[in-house]
Order: sequence, then C-alpha cells, then structure tokens
Amino acid sequence: DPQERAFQERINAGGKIEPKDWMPEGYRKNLIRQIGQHAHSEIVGQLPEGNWITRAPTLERKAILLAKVQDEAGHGLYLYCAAETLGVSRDQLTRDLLSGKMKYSSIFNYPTLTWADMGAVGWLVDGAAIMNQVPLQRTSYGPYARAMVRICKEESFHQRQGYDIMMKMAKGSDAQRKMAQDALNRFWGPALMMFGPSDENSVHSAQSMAWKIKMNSNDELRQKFVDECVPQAEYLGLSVPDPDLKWNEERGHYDFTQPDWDEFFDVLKGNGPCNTERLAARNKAWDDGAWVRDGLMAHAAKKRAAKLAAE
Amino acid sequence: DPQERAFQERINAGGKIEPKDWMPEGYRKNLIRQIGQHAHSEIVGQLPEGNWITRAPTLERKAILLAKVQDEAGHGLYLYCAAETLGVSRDQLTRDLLSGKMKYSSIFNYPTLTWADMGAVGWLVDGAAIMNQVPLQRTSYGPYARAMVRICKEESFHQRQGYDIMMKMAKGSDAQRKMAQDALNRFWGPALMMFGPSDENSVHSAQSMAWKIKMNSNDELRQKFVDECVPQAEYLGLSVPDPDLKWNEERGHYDFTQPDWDEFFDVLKGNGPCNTERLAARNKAWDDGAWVRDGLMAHAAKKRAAKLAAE
Amino acid sequence: MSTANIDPNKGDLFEFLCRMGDNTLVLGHRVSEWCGHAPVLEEDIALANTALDLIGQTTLWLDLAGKVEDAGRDADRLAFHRDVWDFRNLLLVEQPNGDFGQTIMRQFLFDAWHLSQLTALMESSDAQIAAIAEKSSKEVTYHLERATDTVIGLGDGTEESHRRMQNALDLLWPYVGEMFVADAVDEAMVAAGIAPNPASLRPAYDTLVNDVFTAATLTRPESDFGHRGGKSGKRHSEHLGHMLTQMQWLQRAYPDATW
Amino acid sequence: MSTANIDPNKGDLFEFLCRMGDNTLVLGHRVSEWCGHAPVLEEDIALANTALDLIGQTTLWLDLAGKVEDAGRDADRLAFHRDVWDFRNLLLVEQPNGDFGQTIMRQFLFDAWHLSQLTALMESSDAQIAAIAEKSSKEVTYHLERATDTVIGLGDGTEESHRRMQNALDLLWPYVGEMFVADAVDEAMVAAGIAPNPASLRPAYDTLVNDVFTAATLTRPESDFGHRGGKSGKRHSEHLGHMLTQMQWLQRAYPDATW
Repeated sequence: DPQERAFQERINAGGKIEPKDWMPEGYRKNLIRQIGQHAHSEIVGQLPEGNWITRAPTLERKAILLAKVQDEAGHGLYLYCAAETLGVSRDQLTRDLLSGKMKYSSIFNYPTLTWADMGAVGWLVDGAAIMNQVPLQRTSYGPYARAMVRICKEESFHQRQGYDIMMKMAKGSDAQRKMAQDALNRFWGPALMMFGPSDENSVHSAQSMAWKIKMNSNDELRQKFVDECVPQAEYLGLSVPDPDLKWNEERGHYDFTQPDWDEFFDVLKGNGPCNTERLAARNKAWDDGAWVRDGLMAHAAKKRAAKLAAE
Repeated sequence: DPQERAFQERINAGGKIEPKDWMPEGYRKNLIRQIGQHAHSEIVGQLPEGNWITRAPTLERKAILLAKVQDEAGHGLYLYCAAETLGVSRDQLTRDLLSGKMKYSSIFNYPTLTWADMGAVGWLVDGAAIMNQVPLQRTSYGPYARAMVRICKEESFHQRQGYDIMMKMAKGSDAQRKMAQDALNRFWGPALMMFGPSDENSVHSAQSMAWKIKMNSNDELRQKFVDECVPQAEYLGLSVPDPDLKWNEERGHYDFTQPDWDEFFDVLKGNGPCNTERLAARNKAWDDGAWVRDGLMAHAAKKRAAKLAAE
Repeated sequence: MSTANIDPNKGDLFEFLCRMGDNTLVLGHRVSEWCGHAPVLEEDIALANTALDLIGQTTLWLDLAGKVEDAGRDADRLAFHRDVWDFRNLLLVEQPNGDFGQTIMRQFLFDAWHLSQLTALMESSDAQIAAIAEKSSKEVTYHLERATDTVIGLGDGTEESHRRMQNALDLLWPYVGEMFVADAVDEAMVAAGIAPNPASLRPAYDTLVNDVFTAATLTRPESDFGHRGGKSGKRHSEHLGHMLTQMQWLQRAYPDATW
Repeated sequence: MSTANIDPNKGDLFEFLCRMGDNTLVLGHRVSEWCGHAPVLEEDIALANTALDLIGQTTLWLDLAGKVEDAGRDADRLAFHRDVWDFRNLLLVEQPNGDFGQTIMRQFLFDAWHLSQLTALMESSDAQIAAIAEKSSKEVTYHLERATDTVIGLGDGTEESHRRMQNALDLLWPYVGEMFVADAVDEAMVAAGIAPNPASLRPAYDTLVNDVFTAATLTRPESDFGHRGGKSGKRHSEHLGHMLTQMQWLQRAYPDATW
C-alpha cells in the first residue's frame, strides 16, 4: 500500500502526524488504546494518593499532595483531549474504563498504607512513568507528543517531591525509617512491572516501535530505571528488596531479579489488591455524579434556548 | 360514667390495669404516647453513645459501652412490647417516629463531643431518667410497670458506670479534667430539661397523675435530681455551671437556676443541635434495611409454605 | 473600621485569627475529601484547587495566630494538636460533604460570607491581617464565582438537580446565622478597627444570596434560626471530632517526627 | 496436634496470638460500627452482642500475647498503639461493612473458619490457649448459627436480597483463601502442637459453606484466588489504616491518660 508506505516514510524521517492526516487504522487504534490507557492511569492514579490527602502530616505536605493529584487530573484532561483528536470521545473512553474493557496502569491496584508510600509513589512510580514518557515527547503523533512535553515537566517535579518525602522519612525517627523501608519493599516489584513484560512477551512492541508510538524496549527502560534508582536508594540508606542485586562491571549495569510476573498477570486479570475497589470508586463517582452532569447540561440548554429566543 | 369511675377507683386503690381490662380512650392514648416516646428515646439514645463506641479508650470501656447501648436497644424492645399490648404495632410507632409525628427525649438532640460525654451521659442523663422512671415502677398500667422494673435495674448500673468514667476523668490528667468539666457544662442544662417544663406549663400533668401514669411533678423530680447531683459534682471536684446554685437551709434543698426554656422549646420544634441528624440516621437505617426485612419475611413465608405442603 | 485603633487583648486577637484559620482549615479538609471522586474531571480539578487555596490561607492565618499567641505554636501545631473544643470554625464548614449539591451549597453559603469578610479585612488596622485578606480575597472571588454558577446551574437544571439543591439549602440554611452573630471577641476586634461587626455584613449577604436563589429557582427557607457553638467553640457538631481523627492521626501517633 | 510438644519460638507464638486477637479486634470494631443503624432492632442487639463477644476475646488473646512477648505491653497497648504493619488480622475482617448483606456474609465466612479453628485450639498443647478457645468457641458457635440462618434467609429471600447476597459473596470470596495458607509461624505452631495446620481446616470449611450456599441458593464463585498480606502483615488493605485513625485517636492524642 503506497499510502501506508508514505506514512511510514514520513515517520522514519521524524515527521509528525497530525489529526487531519491520513493514518492506518492500526495506528489510530493502537494510539487510542495507548493514550486512553495513559489517561485512565492518571485518573485512577488519583485514588491511591488521594487516600492520604486527608491524613497528610503538615499543611505544606497536604498542599503539595493536593497540587500533585490536581496535576494528575489535569494530565488526564490533556490526554483525553489528545485521544479525542483521534475520533473517540472522553465519555466513550470513560465508559470503557468503567466497564473494565480498557485498562489502566496496574501499579494503581496496589494500596497506599503509610505516609512513606506518598514518597515511594512519587519517587518510584512517577520515576518509572517519566522513564516511559520522556521518549514519548518524540512520538510520531503530534498531539500526543505535545501533551507529553507538558506532562513530563510536571512529573519530574512530582518525582523530586516524592524523593524529598522519602529523604525526610529515611533520615527521620526509627518509625519513619521503618515506614520508608516498608514502602520501598512493597513498591519496588510493582514499579519494575510498570515497564511491562519482557519484550519477547509483549504483544504490541514491534509495530508500535516502527510507528514511533513506542520508543524503547521494555527491558531497556527497566534497566535504566534500576540503574538510576539503586544509587538513590543507597543515598537514602534504604536497601532495595532484591538479594541478587549487584553491579555488573562488564555490562555497566546492575543485575537484578525480575519482578514476580505471575503477580503481574494476576493483577492484570483483576486480582490485584485494589482492582475491585479502584473500579468501584470510579464507577461510584460516575454514577453518583450523573445528576450533576445532567443538571448542568440541562441548564446550559435552557440558557442557549433563552439566548436564541432573545435574538 | 360509672365505668370510668370504677376504673379510677381501682387505680386509687393501687390496682393494676392489664391489657384486656377496659380503659378510657384517653388513658390508652396517653399511655401509648408516653410509652412510645420512651421507647423511641431508647432507640434514638443509641446514637449519641454509639458515636463513641468506635473511639473508646480501652477494650474494657468499649465493651461496657457496647453492652450499655445494647441494653438500650433491649429497653426499646420491652417498651414497644408494652405499647403493643395497647393495640399499636411497633411498625406503626416506628413510622410515627420517623415521620416526626412522635417525639423522643430532647436530650438526645445534643451531640457527644468527647469521651467525657460518655461519663456525663451516664451520670446525668441516665441519672435523670432513673429519677423519672423509679416511680413509674408503681404506675397503674401493669405491662408498663413491669417493663420499668427491669429497665430501672439496668439504668442504675449504667449511671454508676457513667459516674465511674467521670471519676477517672476528673481525677486524671489536666486535659481529662478539662474534658470532664466541659461535658458537665454542656449537659447540665439539657439534663435539667429532661424533667419537662415547670408543672404549671405542662399539658398532660393533672390527668396523668390521677391515672398514675405520671407519679410526681416535674419540678419535684428536678429538685430531687439537683439535690442528688450537686454533692456528686463536688466529690468529683467539678463545678456545676450555675453561679446562683446554693444550699437553702430553710427549704432543705438547693436553690438553682432554671435551664434555658427557650432553648428547650427550640429543640422541641426541631432546632436542636442534632435533631435533623438523629432523625436522618434513623430514617436511613430503616430505609436501607427495608430489603433485609423484606428478604427475611419472604424466606419465612417460603419455609411456612414448604412446611404446609409437606404436611 | 480603620479609624479606631485600640490595641486589642492578645487573647481576643488570637481567637479571631483561629476563627479565620479554622474555617479555612476545616473547609479545606472537607473539600479535599472529594479528591478522585467528583462527578466530572473538571470538578475534581476545581475542588482540589479550592482546597489548595484554603489550606494555603490556613497557613497564613494560623501562623499569624501562633505569632500573636507567642507560645511557640505554628500553624501545623495549631492545626494538628488541638482537640475539638479548641477549634473555632463555623459549624457550617464542618458539616459533611453529602452529595455534590450539598458540598457546593455549603461552599456558596460560606464563600459569600468569606469574600465580604475578607473585603472588609483588607481595611483592617492590622497590616498583616489586611495583607492576608488581600491575597485571600483574590482566590475567594474565584471560589464564589464558581460556586454561584454551579448553584444556579444545578438549581435551574433538571427536576432532580433542583430537588437536591433545595434539600441542600434547607439542610444548611440553619448554619448561616452563626456567621453574623457578634460576641465579645468580635466587639474587641471592632473596637480595635481590626475586623468588621459581623452583623454589618448581613444585608449585603442577604441581597447576594437572594439574587442567586432567584436565579437558581430555589426557595430560601422561611426560618432564620441559626445554630451556634462553632465559632465560640462551645458546642461543635459530632462531625468535627471524626474529622480530627483522620486529620490528626499521624501527628498524634508520631509526635516527635518531622515530615 | 496434642501429641507434639516442642517449645515454640517466643516470636512465633506472639505472632500467632496477635493473629487470633487482631482478627477479633478488627472484626469487633467493624461490627460495632453498626450500632444504632441496623435494619431492625433485633439486629442492633445481635450485632452489638457479636461485637461484645469479639472484644472480650480480643482482651484474652492480646493479653496472652503481651505476656508471651514479655515487654510490658497488655491488650490495650497492643490494640491501640500499633500501626498497620504490625497488625496480623486477615484481610477479610478489615473489609468495610458495606450493606447489611456484606456484613453478614463477612461474618459467616469468618465464623465458619473461626469456629473450626477454635475447636482445634481446644486441643492445643498450650493450656491457656485451649482455655481461651473453649470459652470463645461457645460464643462463636452462636455467631455461626445466626450468620448461617441470616445468609440463608437473605440468599433465599426476595430477588433483591438474593442479588445483594450474591454480590457480597462475589466481593468477599477472594478474601477466604488467606485463612488456609500456612507460613513459617503456622508451621512452628503445628510442630509445637499449639495450633492446627491451616490447610487441614479447608475441607470441612468447604463442605459447610457449600451446604449453606446451596440452601441460600447462592453460587460459589469459580475462582479460588485468594488475596494475602493481612495475616503476615505484609500488605493490608487501605481500609485498616482508616479504621485505626478512629480506633486509636484518643489513645494517641492522650498517651499519658488512664481511662
């Protein structure tokens, strides 16, 4: 197909695809899935951190956390807008999230149990997210790439805030240090899983990389993440929960243990610690809010009608 | 009316009226109102104390409080049964409570704000209740009098437990003493109101006393209550929030300031601090529980039908 | 207001500042409970934004209160280490969120008072108070605009949204009166030219809310009975204690930690 | 079980006792949340009674745990001064009450395990444990009877009650598996003749619950996937922390007080 060939050549040459350009159905579908999933992750991702807003230890920490969760909702908004340029509405995407048809990042199916988790989530989860997202600033689809630029800026800010919380905890009282270590223990494996299964087991990889909607291999990013985090953990005086972790001089990388992929697939199937609750919370918000959305729409319609009648 | 005269003479002679006996409509109606109101008070009275069960300071205190609230539910049950002997169903009485047609004791429209309130409620509220109820053990209506015998036994136990909490608080840390004094300050007036307005302003008094469904005047009982509580407060080292309180040698009673009767009538009208919440809580429990009551009844009907079919 | 300038009793000034700061603290907390559960994404963002502003204002008010008190307590200490009886917020702001309509109605009823209070405080004889009021009033102007639009939109929306908004108004109206009742603390503030007489704000408040209720097709409740006991601290509702268990648990559990 | 009698590691025994006591503590708390809000007066009484029994059992288990630990902690200290990670209750019992159906289903699923665990513990090589088990088992026999009747009554009641009970079962079933998984602590208890192997209780449990589900016209979920992390303390649900804010606030706020 010459159209498809031209499309691929444009991508190869580093060109951007814009909403009105022709694109292969697979490209559109894959992008919708990927951007939608990313948007959903931002939305569901509000919940584990929102869980601690009402228990934040200082007014400043409360404000920082609120601002962060607000940013996440904002990211959701940009991403839904990016997805809308591909011809799918936010309402449709929302319905697919709520019915369980579309996924969100599995990491948000883990609970946040102590204040140190706010540190671990910022440091590790946002850290892993950035690792995934920075290359996506160069993705081939224009609106997506531009959304990523804004998002990455804020995410790296969040990661620093998370690390700052971990620092306070790790350098704090015995109990705080214990909380920090416990948080690292619980989030390390799930954070490694955020890059997805090893590339040989990943369904969408090859085509997505050719289309530049995936920029790096999962294993490559995971390695980069480990290499970055280990010295950070050392600096905190915390131990990474992997007895086989060690620096490999030859490779110039850390050797590390793969996360528990059985658990990963269990969580994907809906058996994570919080899958049911997260979806239930979002469904409840949506259902309980129906009268609000309906009410505001009805009012807007009345106003439009009144304006028309006055003209 | 000779029937009415015979009825009154039987009461005057100290006889008991039993469910199957003839009685004047007014007697029946007044009793239903009074017993029903008392039953409702036990039910609504679970709420202010239930409010602290999940925040009780020790396992033993939690158990004692749970047992107490359970007793109150039990009292409600006896009293509804006594009312049922007068030909009104528990469901009907419940509907009249939930619609606001029937009242419950105004004291339960005050909030419980600290653990010391569990002491103050036991000491003052149960104390005032006992003062009202002990004479009712000799009331003319048999089932009511017998219910009162059981209830009074448990109530005096509750009062001692309440006083014991107050003692611990009053003899405890500065903060605890402060809580205890604050609780006394908030509950003193409302407790005095529990005896009802001064007799000259009380609607049902004269006839009810002739029928022996009211045994003492409101003012008489209120005085007795004050005379009993003041030395108890002194023993606790707490001050009764009444600057004009003093022993009157001549009368052999304490002189005291009347509670704020405007507030009393405000609360009666529905403007107490918690009227709306208390009724809302009971209504919610009732509405949310409809499916349970229906389900259990449907199952019982199925079982009966199956048993009949098997016979 | 700015003519008088009698140095107020330190205790009265402390009380007054706690009232301002506790209102924003408690309402900020309530609003933040919505996080992740709002009816639509834009509302999640707006509610978080409101909460954020209120928490920021809390820090300003309570830090100043701590300075006035001069007993070594800062905003965090005041926020997280007092028990119910020391809180001075209006009963209105500690009421539970209920449905979204209740939350927005509470916000509107508060914002309408809050903005006129802050506007008056911008003329305060106390320069620090005037400065906080000035900064806050910009944020609260926006809160009030949003709340007004939403109350009107939902009041004059569908039958259901109208019914829910009317219920919210009926439920919350008895908590409005407390804003306008003066006590000794208020009188001391008036005498010192620090703050307006609460009663003086009522006529403008009534005009504003009446207009909004009309636009929203809502009926203002007939009785102006007002619950009291929040701003004096004499008798809060049972809700505040439950809020504090959540808000203060960490600080109470780990009193020596820094975060 | 009573044949072996190796003195167990003190730490393992402490863990085991905390598991028993934390189950009753946390479930007792949950059930007590119903107080005053049950669907019918008789249920208010019955739920309070269940909570009361569970709190009583908690005192016995945790006091014994404190004695074994020998570090000066009694039941109250253990109940009110540990943070989430030190709790050893099953995830099942910390799940929220939900509607009455969810509460009763949780109770049934727990009671069925609890009674067989206690029955086995009556033969424990540790006389104190056997005594607590004996006392508790009488109470729990009654809990199980009531829960069974109610599950059947509501499962086989109206269409709505059936639907709600099936939802409750579907929701809670994934928390059943954790009861029957053994870890090092359990193995130490088995070796010492103190407690049964958790897995050994499963067949009788399955028979019991299957029978009840049949009578209740409920369908047992197909997957036996079981969440873990409560009894080991490795990963509780988010609900436990919220429960502790309420349960422990007073003790945390006034650590020096006696009550």
